[in-house]
Amino acid sequence: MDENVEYYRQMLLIRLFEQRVEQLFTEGVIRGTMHPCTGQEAVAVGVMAALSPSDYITSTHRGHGHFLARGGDPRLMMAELFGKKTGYSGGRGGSQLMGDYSLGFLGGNGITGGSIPVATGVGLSLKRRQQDAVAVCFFGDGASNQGTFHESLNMAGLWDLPVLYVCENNAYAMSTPVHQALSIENVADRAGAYGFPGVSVDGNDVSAVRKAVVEARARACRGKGPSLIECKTYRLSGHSRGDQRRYRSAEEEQKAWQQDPIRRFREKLESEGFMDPDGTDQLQHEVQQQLEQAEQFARESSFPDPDDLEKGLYATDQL
Amino acid sequence: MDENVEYYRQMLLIRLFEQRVEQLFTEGVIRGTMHPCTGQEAVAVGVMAALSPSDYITSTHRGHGHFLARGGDPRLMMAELFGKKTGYSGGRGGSQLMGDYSLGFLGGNGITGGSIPVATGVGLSLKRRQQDAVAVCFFGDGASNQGTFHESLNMAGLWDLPVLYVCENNAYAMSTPVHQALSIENVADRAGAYGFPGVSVDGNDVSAVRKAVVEARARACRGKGPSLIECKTYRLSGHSRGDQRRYRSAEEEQKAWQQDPIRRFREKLESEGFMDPDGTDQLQHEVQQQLEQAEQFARESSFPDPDDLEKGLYATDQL
Amino acid sequence: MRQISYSDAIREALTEELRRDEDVFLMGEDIGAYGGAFGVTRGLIDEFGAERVMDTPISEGTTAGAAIGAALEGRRPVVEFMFMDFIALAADQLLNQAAKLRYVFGEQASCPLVIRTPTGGGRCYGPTHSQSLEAWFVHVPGLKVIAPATPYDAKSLLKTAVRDPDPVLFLEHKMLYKQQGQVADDDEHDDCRGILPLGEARIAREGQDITIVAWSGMTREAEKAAEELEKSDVEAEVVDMRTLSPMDTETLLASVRKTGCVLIVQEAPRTGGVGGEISARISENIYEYLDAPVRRLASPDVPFPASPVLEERMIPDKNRIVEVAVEMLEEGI
Amino acid sequence: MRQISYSDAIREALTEELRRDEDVFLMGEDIGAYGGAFGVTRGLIDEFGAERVMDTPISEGTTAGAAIGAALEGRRPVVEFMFMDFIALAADQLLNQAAKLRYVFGEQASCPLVIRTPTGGGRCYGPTHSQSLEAWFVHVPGLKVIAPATPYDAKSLLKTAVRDPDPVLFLEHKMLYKQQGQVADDDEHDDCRGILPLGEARIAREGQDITIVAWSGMTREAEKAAEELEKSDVEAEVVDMRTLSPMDTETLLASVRKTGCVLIVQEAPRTGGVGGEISARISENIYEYLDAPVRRLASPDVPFPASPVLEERMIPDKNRIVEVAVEMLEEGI
Ligand SMILES: Cc1ncc(C[n+]2csc(CCOP(=O)(O)OP(=O)(O)O)c2C)c(N)n1
Ligand SMILES: Cc1ncc(C[n+]2csc(CCOP(=O)(O)OP(=O)(O)O)c2C)c(N)n1
Ligand SMILES: [Mg+2]
Ligand SMILES: [Mg+2]
Repeated sequence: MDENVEYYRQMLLIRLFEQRVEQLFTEGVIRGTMHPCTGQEAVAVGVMAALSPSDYITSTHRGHGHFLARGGDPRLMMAELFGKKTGYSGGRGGSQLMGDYSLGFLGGNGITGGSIPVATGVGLSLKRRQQDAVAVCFFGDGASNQGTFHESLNMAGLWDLPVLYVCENNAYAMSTPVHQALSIENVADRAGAYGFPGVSVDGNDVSAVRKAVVEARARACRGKGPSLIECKTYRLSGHSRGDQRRYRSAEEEQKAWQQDPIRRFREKLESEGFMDPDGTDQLQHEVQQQLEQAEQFARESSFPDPDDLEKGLYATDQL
Repeated sequence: MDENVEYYRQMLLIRLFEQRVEQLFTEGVIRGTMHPCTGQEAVAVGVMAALSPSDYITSTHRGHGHFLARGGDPRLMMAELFGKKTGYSGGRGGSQLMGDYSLGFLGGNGITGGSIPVATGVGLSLKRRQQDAVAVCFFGDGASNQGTFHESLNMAGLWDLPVLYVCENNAYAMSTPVHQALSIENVADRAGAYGFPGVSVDGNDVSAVRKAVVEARARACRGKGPSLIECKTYRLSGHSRGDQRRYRSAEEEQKAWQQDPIRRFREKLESEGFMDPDGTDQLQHEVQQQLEQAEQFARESSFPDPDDLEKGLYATDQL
Repeated sequence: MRQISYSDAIREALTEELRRDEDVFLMGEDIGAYGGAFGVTRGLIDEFGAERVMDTPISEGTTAGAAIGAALEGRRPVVEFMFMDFIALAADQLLNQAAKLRYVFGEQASCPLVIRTPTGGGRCYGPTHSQSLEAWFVHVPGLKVIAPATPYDAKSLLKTAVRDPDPVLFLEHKMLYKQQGQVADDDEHDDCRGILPLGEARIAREGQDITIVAWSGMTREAEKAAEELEKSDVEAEVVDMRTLSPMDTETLLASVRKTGCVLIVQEAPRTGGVGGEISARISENIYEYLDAPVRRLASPDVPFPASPVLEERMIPDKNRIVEVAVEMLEEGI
Repeated sequence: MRQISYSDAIREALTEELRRDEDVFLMGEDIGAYGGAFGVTRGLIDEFGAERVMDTPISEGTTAGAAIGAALEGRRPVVEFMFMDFIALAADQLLNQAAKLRYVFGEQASCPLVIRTPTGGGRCYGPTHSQSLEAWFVHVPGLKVIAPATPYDAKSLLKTAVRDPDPVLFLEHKMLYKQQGQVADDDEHDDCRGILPLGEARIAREGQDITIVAWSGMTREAEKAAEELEKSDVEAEVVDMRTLSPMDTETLLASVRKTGCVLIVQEAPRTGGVGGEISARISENIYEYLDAPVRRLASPDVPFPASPVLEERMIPDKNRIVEVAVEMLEEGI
């Protein structure tokens, strides 16, 4: 199978996962909150396509896509969302806090900008090991205004750390348009302040994203240090469940839907002959089935035992 | 009297103040710690020469020079260092925490980078008042690596705040040479990341500093927003009392003394006929007398009453 | 008096103070068009404009610091942090700047700053969106800490906080936002109508058998527990601390003197919480009045889990309060 | 055993652990050539090089976060913050990242991180260089907090901390750095020589009349007070908590059961300090053994002033401890 078809499958998986999860929230089946990455699938898939198994990833509050693209198991993710014992964090973390260290996926983060220093530290450690590995740090346009961004990029630039700072500029931080929070045009243009390259790419184009990350990764592995990669995309969904999106117009959203990375990619693949409509439908069906199984797994799993609430805080007291 | 002679007098006052204070620490007369600004006098004097009485200033741990140049009373400053009741903070603040709001001087700061947001907020407030006034924020090269620098400059750039960010790049943060902490050549080059101008000037040249600040101030008052002004200078003294300066060579220091801003300025003034050696000696004598009086005032002042220790925490409970 | 919700009460307080004093303005993430994550500031931007209802970048540390600067220049900023969990990013500015200014620089340094932020669990938001960190700030001399439990107190105390010349932390519990209750009306002719002083606890319910001490979200559970206890002829007195700093030890002690028995209910993890301070103060002052040891009911010492079954076990509730109270009374007698 | 200073003891612990385990490394401001503000790491860069004794930019938040990342990747970072006052800048990373990782992500997320930092007053360093903020971190489940009072404990507990699989805050009191005392020698054949477990309090001095509870810098004052009290035939038992989290309640209670009388001495401002937690635990558990109310001696609720006369009044000392102890014993009888 062509790798592009695999990318398409992953993007579809992410899209349908998020839609189903939003639905389950609306129905009250899942509690808490979640931040769908609808519209941003090409970033997650494009980045992961460029990485090796030895790499590390830190994610954000909007991390389901990153995790799925890195190989996260939809069943365990769904179970986590359901608050079940079989979930990635045994139900303790919920949407924002799940990870799988065996995949190098260090998890999402509830603190905007909170994972930027952590990824930087992973890079610091990797550099000393002189391995062929990088740390990849996802964060949003909004997060780029946190102090941790500055401190981290300065350290990474100073010490030539193998860290790829991947900014998903999805046009908003919650309700705040990028340019009501960012004092310059592009996040990528801030890389100059740290002495390493920054690029802006079309975040709705999986190949463009992949290419930029491949280059940055190679550079880092040659000991040349970090890169900042800004992926310009658009959050097609609300910020989190319940977001009425009063801060933007229907027209704006309609225009954005025309850039829907999944439709764009399907059209491209079909027009270039990599897929045909039957194949696409078949793929969609398979993904849907996978998600149904994931949901069933989550539904049938049991809740954690409340008596275990106090376990597992320290290594000496394992859950 | 020519304004340059006045600048010279101020620089001399700062230099001799710091030297005397260091001496008093060594003798054990003053306790705690202090950070002399020896060698950086031209920055303090050059900046203040460009300001108006309506402006606000936030200072740092190395703030005696700023305060003196803004018109701080050496007697009350000395008394504060002695921990006396007559000191600017009644003995509570010590070297790092004294200020005079009637001079717009909001005080030093014990937290590296701590005053950058505060100055930004003063600018925010001034902008709304639409007054002909700016906030001037002093900080060091080391402080420019704190997250607050980034967050503050972003906000100031975003909202076009009348704030002048004055970085005193004195080649070291404690023992750390600038380029072991800063990932690029000049702090000023970081201004581009926030969409406003940054300049590097010779911080040992009082006129160059003054000129840069005059321009930046005019720009801010025209509503054009902030500027970043990096003043390249050198801390001729140790970081704080007790610093053995093992991290740098005697040769390096000797070279730096050749750039001593006070000697340079005196030579210039004398060669241009603004001062003659007799006049300089006379000035020095006057300053020395002023400092002796300040010291006497401090010595003769009484300590704060320990019974007042718990007073003045809230407005309802005045000291 | 009108019945409105806790969040409406907060919005009313903000509205009235914004109208009353031009120097008052709001800063926070998504407080404008979005109206804040919990809708508290919804609509305010329409009346007061973006200059006085300012959306900020996601920069909690500098937002706090900028508010301090504005306050020093004579404004009265009211900052919203979206969740109290994020206040740690502003901890330095609150601890090392705001709290120390007046004590050090004297009367010239007035810092009339309010930080509003939602606290607490109960909504399955997980480890980084459920915390109640009041204990940190109660331990910072120079900050005042308010944690109201009713719409009336929320409105009245927020108005007081905005007018206070010192930095105030105003804690809003997420589970209370929809709570209905009466509030004081604004009065054109009486600027101080409905204003409450800081630092006075409230007897939420009178009783003589046991004192239950609570604040913020736990007050409601304590009141429900008291109702339940009444069925078994136990008259519990509920003391709602309201202001945690400065702390109204007098009201607290008066109640315990009467009942001789006290249970402190705290939502934050047990160790190092404000409950310990309250317990210590009672012991120190009226040890001889105690018929039973002071007890604390609190969340266990772990992060707040997201799963509903775990979160439910985590947070003290009516039933647990009743249980412990009964146990105490049985032992005490 | 050899006599060395508290700061030498810490340097020895670091040296031995750096030698023992390649994954151990140090990060901090000016810890290399300068040797740290208090000289604790002096010389280490010569033996271990700049890769393992890393000077960092002044970026406390990211330094903590980077250490967390390195720890997750399998290293054992030991961070120095120059003064504990600055830890507020890293509070978010400690509270919302380090402390929660294992509880949430499970065994896969091991974060063996040590933060070392000097605390306390006594040197006229003023409001932002004198604070003892242990109470904040004792209230954070998932962090361990150590506050040794002797060179022996400093060395032994720091070694334990470096080997601990969880994040540990290691508090060094500035006034103790020059304090001399015995330490355990390193032993090629016994890797665990002189290693102490975390979470065990120490009876610094035995006695049966009154228990004085202290930690860090206050332990010395408590011991001096006990010596003084001996002159008036009062036998005070001094309990040095050593580890504040997890807290050794057992040792504490055993002592109070014996003496029936307890004075807690805390350097941090009174309200919301760890003393409240200790007091509450005693009341809850062995109320019936108490002959007198539990009392706390602490700094008043204000920032640390710089002036020597004010700082001297601020911090509890031997004389004040003796005074209160005598008062308690007189009342108690
Ligand atoms: C420190 C902190 N501040 C605020 C929030 C609340 N919050 C969660 S996501 C978000 C917006 C983040 O914007 P961006 O970084 O652009 O990411 P996006 O949501 O667009 O993916 C905000 C404000 C948070 N979780 N943490
Ligand atoms: C948050 C914080 N970190 C560290 C320190 C300790 N410290 C005081 S001054 C200083 C160096 C500051 O360097 P720089 O900003 O270049 O100013 P300079 O001392 O050179 O004037 C350090 C590390 C501090 N006071 N606050
Ligand atoms: Mg965004
Ligand atoms: Mg410097």
